[in-house]
Amino acid sequence: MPVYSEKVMQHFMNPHNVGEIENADGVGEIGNPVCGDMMTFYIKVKDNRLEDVKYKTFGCGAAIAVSSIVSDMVKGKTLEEALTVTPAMVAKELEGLPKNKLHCSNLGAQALRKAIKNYALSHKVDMPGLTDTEEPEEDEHACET
Amino acid sequence: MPVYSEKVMQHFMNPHNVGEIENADGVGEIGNPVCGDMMTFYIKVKDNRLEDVKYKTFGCGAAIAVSSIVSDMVKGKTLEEALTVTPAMVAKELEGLPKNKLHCSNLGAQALRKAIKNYALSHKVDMPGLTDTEEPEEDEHACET
Amino acid sequence: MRKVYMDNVAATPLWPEVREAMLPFLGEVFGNPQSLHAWGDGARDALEQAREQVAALIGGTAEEIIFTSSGTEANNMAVKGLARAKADQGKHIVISAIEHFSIMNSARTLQKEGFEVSMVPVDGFGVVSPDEVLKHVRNDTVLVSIMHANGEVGTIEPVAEIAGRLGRDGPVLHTDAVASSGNIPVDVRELGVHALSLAGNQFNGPRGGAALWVKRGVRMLPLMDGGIQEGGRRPGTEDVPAIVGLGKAAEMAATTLTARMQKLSALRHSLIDGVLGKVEHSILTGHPLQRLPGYASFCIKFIEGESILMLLNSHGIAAASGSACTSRALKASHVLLAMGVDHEAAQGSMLFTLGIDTNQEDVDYVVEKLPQVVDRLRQMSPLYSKFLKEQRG
Amino acid sequence: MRKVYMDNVAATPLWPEVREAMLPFLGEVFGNPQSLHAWGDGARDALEQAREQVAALIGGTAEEIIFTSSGTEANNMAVKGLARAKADQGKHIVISAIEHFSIMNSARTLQKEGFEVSMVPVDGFGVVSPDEVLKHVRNDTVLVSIMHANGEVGTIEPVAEIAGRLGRDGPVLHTDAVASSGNIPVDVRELGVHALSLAGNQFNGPRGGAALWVKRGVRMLPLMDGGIQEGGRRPGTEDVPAIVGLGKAAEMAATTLTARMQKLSALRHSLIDGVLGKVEHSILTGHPLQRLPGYASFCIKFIEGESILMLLNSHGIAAASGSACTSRALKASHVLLAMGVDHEAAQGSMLFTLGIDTNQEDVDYVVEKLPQVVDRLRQMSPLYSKFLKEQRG
Ligand SMILES: Cc1ncc(COP(=O)(O)O)c(C=O)c1O
Ligand SMILES: Cc1ncc(COP(=O)(O)O)c(C=O)c1O
Repeated sequence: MPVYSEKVMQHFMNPHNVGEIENADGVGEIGNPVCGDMMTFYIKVKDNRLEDVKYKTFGCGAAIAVSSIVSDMVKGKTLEEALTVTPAMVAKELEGLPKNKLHCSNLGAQALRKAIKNYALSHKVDMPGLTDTEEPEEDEHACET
Repeated sequence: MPVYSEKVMQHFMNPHNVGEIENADGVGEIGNPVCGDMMTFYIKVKDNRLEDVKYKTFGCGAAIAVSSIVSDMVKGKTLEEALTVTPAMVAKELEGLPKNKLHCSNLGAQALRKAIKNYALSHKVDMPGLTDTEEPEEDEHACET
Repeated sequence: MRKVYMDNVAATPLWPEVREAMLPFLGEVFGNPQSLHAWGDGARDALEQAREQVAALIGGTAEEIIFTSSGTEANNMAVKGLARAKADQGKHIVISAIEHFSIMNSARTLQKEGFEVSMVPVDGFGVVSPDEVLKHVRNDTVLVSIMHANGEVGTIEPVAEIAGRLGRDGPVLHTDAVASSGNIPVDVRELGVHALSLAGNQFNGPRGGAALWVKRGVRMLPLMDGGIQEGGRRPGTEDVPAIVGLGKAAEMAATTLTARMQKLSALRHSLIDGVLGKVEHSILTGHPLQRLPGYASFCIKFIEGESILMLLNSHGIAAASGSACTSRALKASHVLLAMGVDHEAAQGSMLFTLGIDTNQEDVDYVVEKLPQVVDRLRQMSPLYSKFLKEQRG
Repeated sequence: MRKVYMDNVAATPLWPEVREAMLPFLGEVFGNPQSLHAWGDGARDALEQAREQVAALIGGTAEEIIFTSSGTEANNMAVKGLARAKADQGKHIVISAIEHFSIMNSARTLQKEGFEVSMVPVDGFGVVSPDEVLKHVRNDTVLVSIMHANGEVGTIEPVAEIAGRLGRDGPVLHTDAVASSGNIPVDVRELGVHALSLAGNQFNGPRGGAALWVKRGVRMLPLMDGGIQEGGRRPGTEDVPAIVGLGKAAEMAATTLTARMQKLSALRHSLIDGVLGKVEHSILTGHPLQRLPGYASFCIKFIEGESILMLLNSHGIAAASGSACTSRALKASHVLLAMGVDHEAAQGSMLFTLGIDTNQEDVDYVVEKLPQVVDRLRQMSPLYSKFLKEQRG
């Protein structure tokens, strides 16, 4: 195994909230199969809260565990709270990630952010710092083909 | 051990004819301690025969075994017979020598030749091919300091 | 839980006989082969016996064997040492696009030294065609290095044909036979090569025991400088236990070769049939017939290799993958890409390498578990759901 | 017949604990540390534990350890890799006149690449003076390599002082601690070096397990090209059994160091006193005090080393010599010559290296047998008879 923490292994072996949400309020997709990792996050929003979060993930053990922990971390949170989740927080929550897998924690946070942005734009919700900015380019470490 | 034949080991462990001859009829010295090998051969000549042959040797196992076998090979022989001993014959008689020790067989034959020449010159014995020629330079492989 | 080890390309268990042969050299027989005393004698005799055994495996002579610490070292020594020794005659070398990194990156180092490197492409089965090799050879080509068998897909290359085409006056020909030696017949004279690398750990010998065979009379500069061991071509105190193990493994490999090849080919067929039959959207990689007996390699679409390996591991199964995520450098296998496999499919590459302990139950177990693992990962794969939607719609 | 092994510089017997630690890795725990499954996990854990153990022996950190196959490889990697990495800043390196061939000849290879090499002389005890080193350092000096202890006479060099004199902004400083590590205290921080070579087979660990410590942040080009093992700095499948043995030996060496040094120093004193007292016209070589605990080295006049070794062997005694005849190249030890020993005396060089199993009876036995051997050879030495005649006359 890559030197994954027990927490990573738990989430990999039993990922929470896997799936798609039909008629999701927001969808965020990030990554690229060419690079080895790809995540699609689905959110259901009610009263400015993430009522439901689901995802589908193609990728390594870390990518799957990151998706699972991110979904846990933000479910039930307000959108603003959810947006404060950083890659570092994700990695910490997983009790660390191997150095060459750190980019997976970026992907998780970015996919969620994209889903929220997608919701905000499609539901015409103004979210300063999100709807008025360009998304940063996708993390490049994942893909050096 | 260097990969010495049993015959070499026998002669090394029990070298024949070691010693000096007082008032030798001929003495031949070859080699150089700087190079690691040095032999002095002493001969006693009677009726053109090598009545006695002795030597002292400084050097490796092969040098000592070569001295011993050469003394065996020529003792009792006529001077002319003794001069026909070649390094190849010496090596063969010893059941072979490691490649990097072959120069020792040259030293043995050369030291004996020198002793016979020394005898011939000092006793004014004409030996064509020996007393009328320069000695070849000492074998150089022994010494590449 | 059942334990099924199918990663013999990464590591092989020692033959019990090899282990037995090595043990005295970790005990009383600890001398240095260069020493002038009884302890040295014991070590030297063992070293020279191993040299004979290795030479016998590949049809060379003992004096032509140089012991090294690994296949990587043998390959570095060959590529750099053979090319540098001829640098005055030309500065061009030819390798294939699917060589091991130890060849690829050695070539890259030569490039920095002013050599030009031509890379021969392969076909979809990973085969290097002799015609293609010939096309790349020039007047100033001093070295051609084409592997004997590939370690990622198992394809066996037509090295003897290449040698024939290069001819007597052609450039020096080296072959990396690390994956093949001990596993299929390897004969340096039949192959017609000038140098050949092999490693004991690919045929149930120990790590640390590998060798480069260099044909008598072929000049090579050493990779390391030091004392006079291995005739000055590979200095450093000889790793006698490992070399003894390599020698014994060579002997074992030679005597068991035919039976082992038959057994492994049959098991491999069974595994390939099982996987292709039970796992939809999976393909065999490498040549269907010209392949190492124990190599079963696939690309499994819509999912990624590391997660497959992790779930297989949870079922007690060991295998390997050439996906980007399983490599430290996060790059998909250059071998698969050179064969024309697309990046996405390469992520789902799986390599099962069967070994001396593999049996039919192991194969059946993998054929049972792999589809479950694939299903589970496809259930969470966004690529798979897209594919299904596209199919439906 | 009694068997007395006093050639620990050439080979050391494994500590039984080291052997025990290695055995599982020749058996069930055969995985490849890079593999993504349980077999790989076992191997990787062992590898990383060994890294910690080796780091602990020399006061480094685990990430700074690069495993190699031999002291020779570590030295090649250091000299070539460190100098080449700085070639753009200068092409001058400094070594001492008594370095091991793996350093000497690596420097010669650099010379062919356009580097200049300065050789620092030593004094009659084989000591490299810091002043002399400083004299040779120039603005374009990129590497200084001075051994920690010499393997032929046991002299310990003032490496910490040299480091101090070179200062913080000086060139990269490497030390070959192959002979010293595990045998005397070695602490990379106290020594103040940037890189250090060590080898397990010098302290009752296995062949095939050696290491180069490179201080964090110091750049070095690799010697071999290949995969990603050892962070890409030393590719090739890791020799896990040997590395595990090296780790355990490092641990054993650390815990037994003080007691071992005391015991060996006492035995060595006894041997030196015995030999010098009983063998006329013999001298001690190397430094009388600043020497490795188990090293007793002499020149015995009028006779030659190989024949001494052969006769000692017939009494069951194993030792070594630096005579021309004992070397394949037929050259007398460059170390002795650099110390000012004349060629003739160098032919009679003898090195007894005591080890963990040596006891007082062994020493007594050597002190009894050596004079007999010397006498016998002097009886047939033309040099000795000349000497006697000159003395008389
Ligand atoms: C074809 C080939 N060459 C070279 C090597 C390198 O061998 P090692 O890692 O033992 O140095 C391998 C390893 O699997 C291989 O498959
Ligand atoms: C000081 C020193 N450096 C390097 C070496 C080389 O070690 P190895 O032959 O194990 O590669 C030795 C061997 O005795 C040595 O004494």
